[in-house]
Amino acid sequence: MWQSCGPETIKIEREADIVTARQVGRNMSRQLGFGTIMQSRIATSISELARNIYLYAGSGTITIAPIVRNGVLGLQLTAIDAGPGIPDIRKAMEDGYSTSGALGAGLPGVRRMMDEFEIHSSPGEGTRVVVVKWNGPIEEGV
Amino acid sequence: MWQSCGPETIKIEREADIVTARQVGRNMSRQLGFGTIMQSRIATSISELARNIYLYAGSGTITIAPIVRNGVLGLQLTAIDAGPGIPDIRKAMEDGYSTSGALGAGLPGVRRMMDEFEIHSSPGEGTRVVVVKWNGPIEEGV
Amino acid sequence: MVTRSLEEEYVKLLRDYLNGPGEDQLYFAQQMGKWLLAHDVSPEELTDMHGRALEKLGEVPEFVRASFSILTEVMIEYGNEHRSVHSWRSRHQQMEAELTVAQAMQKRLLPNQLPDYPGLEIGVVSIAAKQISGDYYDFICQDRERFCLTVADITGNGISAAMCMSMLKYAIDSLREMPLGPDEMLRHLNRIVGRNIDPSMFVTMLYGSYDTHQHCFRYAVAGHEPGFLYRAAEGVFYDLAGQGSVLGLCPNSEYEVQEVRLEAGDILILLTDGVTECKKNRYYLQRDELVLQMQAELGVHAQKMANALYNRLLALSQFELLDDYTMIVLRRT
Amino acid sequence: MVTRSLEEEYVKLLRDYLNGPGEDQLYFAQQMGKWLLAHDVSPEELTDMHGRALEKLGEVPEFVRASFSILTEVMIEYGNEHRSVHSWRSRHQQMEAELTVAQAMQKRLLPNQLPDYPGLEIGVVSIAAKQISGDYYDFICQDRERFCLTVADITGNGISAAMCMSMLKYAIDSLREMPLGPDEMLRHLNRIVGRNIDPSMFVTMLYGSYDTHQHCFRYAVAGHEPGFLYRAAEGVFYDLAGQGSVLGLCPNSEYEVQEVRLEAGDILILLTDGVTECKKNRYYLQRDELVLQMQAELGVHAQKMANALYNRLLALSQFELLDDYTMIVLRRT
Ligand SMILES: [Mn+2]
Ligand SMILES: [Mn+2]
Ligand SMILES: [Mn+2]
Ligand SMILES: [Mn+2]
Repeated sequence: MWQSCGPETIKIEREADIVTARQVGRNMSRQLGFGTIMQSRIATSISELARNIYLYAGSGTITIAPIVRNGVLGLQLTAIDAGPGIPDIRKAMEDGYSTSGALGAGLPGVRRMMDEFEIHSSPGEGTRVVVVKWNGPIEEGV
Repeated sequence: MWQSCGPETIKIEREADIVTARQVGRNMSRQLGFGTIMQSRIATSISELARNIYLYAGSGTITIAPIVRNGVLGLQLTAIDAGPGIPDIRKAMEDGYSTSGALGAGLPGVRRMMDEFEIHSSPGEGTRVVVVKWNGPIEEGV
Repeated sequence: MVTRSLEEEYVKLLRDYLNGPGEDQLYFAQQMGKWLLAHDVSPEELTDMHGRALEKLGEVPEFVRASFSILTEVMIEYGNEHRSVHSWRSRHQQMEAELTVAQAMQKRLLPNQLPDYPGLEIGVVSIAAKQISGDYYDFICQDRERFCLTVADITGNGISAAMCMSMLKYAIDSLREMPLGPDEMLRHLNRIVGRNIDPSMFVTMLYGSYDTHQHCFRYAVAGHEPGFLYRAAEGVFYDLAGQGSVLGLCPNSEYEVQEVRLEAGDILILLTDGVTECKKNRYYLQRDELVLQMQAELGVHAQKMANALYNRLLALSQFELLDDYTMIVLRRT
Repeated sequence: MVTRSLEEEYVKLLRDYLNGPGEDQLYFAQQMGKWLLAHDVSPEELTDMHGRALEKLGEVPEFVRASFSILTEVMIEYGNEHRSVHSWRSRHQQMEAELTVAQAMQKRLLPNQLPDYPGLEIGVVSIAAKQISGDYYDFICQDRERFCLTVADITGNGISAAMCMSMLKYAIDSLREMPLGPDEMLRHLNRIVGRNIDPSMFVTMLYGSYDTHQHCFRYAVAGHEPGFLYRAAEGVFYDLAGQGSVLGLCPNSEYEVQEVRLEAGDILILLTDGVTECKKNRYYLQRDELVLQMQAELGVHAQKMANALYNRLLALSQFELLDDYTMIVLRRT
């Protein structure tokens, strides 16, 4: 079943694109067998990543893709923009900082909802965030 | 209306007494005009105070009383026991401590739900906690 | 995570409540809330479980069912807050652990025993307002007859005060073998403090040397709260003389040597401003009120007097210490 | 607090969703969750509001209505956790503020400029792994031709290491006017450290004096990570000789004076173990690997070399500093 769903990339330029990205993420996570709560958490993570692009970089992309590693199935989100970048990533990942609503807001929440979290960002070079949520071993016949 | 409800004292010796105290508190707070959420918070506060008596002092009393100060109506809870007392009150009121389930557990939560909080306790002399939740000015005709 | 048995228990709780609503089920519900939290069930999982539980209890209208999608979505944000509590708590615990080590280290800066000379009683009470104290005191034996005494108060918050205190301790410690008078010692420390700490911080200090043979106390003061001298013959408390610039303010401050001689029954009381800054009903205690308190505790051993005064002042300020508190009592017997 | 307009907005959101469920309402719901949290609406208030909202949307069966009493009761405990976040956050912020002051104070312990002598380049990189560093270094000018150099690493956590560091600074500072050799200085500091800090803590140190006329470096080592000497003529890195007990371990430790003479192009590299403990794919960097890194950065100014090495090692350890990092490069031109 999951073979039928390949990676999708959504351009984020308007707020409506955030909704589109959420919808794609929710559908794909449902197809991959994630429960309703996880579907919502994935949609929320997409929101956070996409809003950071929309609000602080102006434009960028979110790529949502099924992923398999060591026989385990998961969903991978990749957010890329060429915006101003995050000057202090260590700080952006702290809770106090994120509540201020600055660039990077919500990232600590995303990290906690997902299983893997990777961020690359430097001033002037944009930001790239890759997160993965695992769902469990690939079932037979899938 | 509130004049018809006077203070009530419930002896806490068995777990069932905790339920009785909650019921009295919920009824009285309803009569005093507290909303459903506050009724539940008051019941929860009574639980915490009563459970501390039941678990650590063995027996004691909870007194639930309407109270008026400066024309404002409220509910007062007084928990008294002759148990071992709390050796370090400052510590008992810290959040980390309360999660350990020791004597004094839940007290920080009670303090935050209520408007006033007073505690007197010393080893060997028992514990006395007085909390007040205000509801607002006395309405005419009440 | 929500397990199947937990879900069954929740359905049973709801069913019991529906069959005959009572406070006991509500009590159980509250206890269950604690249990769920302890088992790290997030609020969105709880709402989701509630929605599923309803299906087992009756015919759920479509609009109610659909509404739970919205409630869950809103709750995800509450879940994020819930998940953040863990990190707050663990960071806080780590910090507490660090402070505990620092506290132990600070204890080692203070003398572990008081000098013992015939004809002189010494009492000390030194209490930190928070974990780390900014008050410092020390006794250093010079020879068979004399010991040095330091009382100091460092401005500013705990950690930087503690750093400054350890500097002072080492600086005094490394000069102990040189025969410096109290004024020279303060001049020396003033330069070191000025060179090494932030201009916004400073240190007040009384440094002195007590000759237990002559019962003569020679000291110098750097902007420190004046102590008291009790003359037993007159039954009167006097302010201890001595002024001088706080340490770390000007590089060339000079200090003056003061001298007092204790007769039998006389008492020297040295302190930090935390003693006089005990709040009494929102007002700071005046020095003459403090004298009244001291007068009520005369005629006992120096340590007993120090303890009794601490208890009196703590009660006056309703068991709240706003500043670090240090009092040293020297009593010639 | 839940306001009337908020409640109306919530009802509208539910109604929109019921009329045509779409991702846009779910997105709005998530945003609303953030907004509710920011306005301090507790989770029990949210559930209660949800229950009330349902009444406006259709005929709510009695069992659904009653079930909300249970859900609210469970949620009160989640509300307590929600309310506790504030106090965690504010305590944490207070602590952060203290640490910021301590950090600034610690910066003042380090030299604000490097010595400048003809024929010698000096480069320093010193980075704390967390807010407060346990690495210490200092340069003190002795006269026109010579300066003293200290590199030290204090074991243990930030705050107590900072306290110990300020002791060392003051102790060295108060002894600067005495003409002590490196071995005597370490012997002296060893006694002071032993007397004043916890037995579980200790300090490793290299203390030396550099003669910029002879280009001769005389130093002594107290259990400190060995530095490197690069001989330009041979193109080879040697370990710097020198052993000795860490400070604070035994009261009577003796230290040996070592001496090296730098020829043109020779480089002295002094460091703390944070440099060698950079992790490369979970393995600590070996000293010979470090030499390879250093060899790749020869032939530039000492400060440039220090910077380049820091960047190389940081990248190797995936931008994670596990320990405080200090490297001092002395290069005879
Ligand atoms: Mn102070
Ligand atoms: Mn003070
Ligand atoms: Mn260290
Ligand atoms: Mn180290």
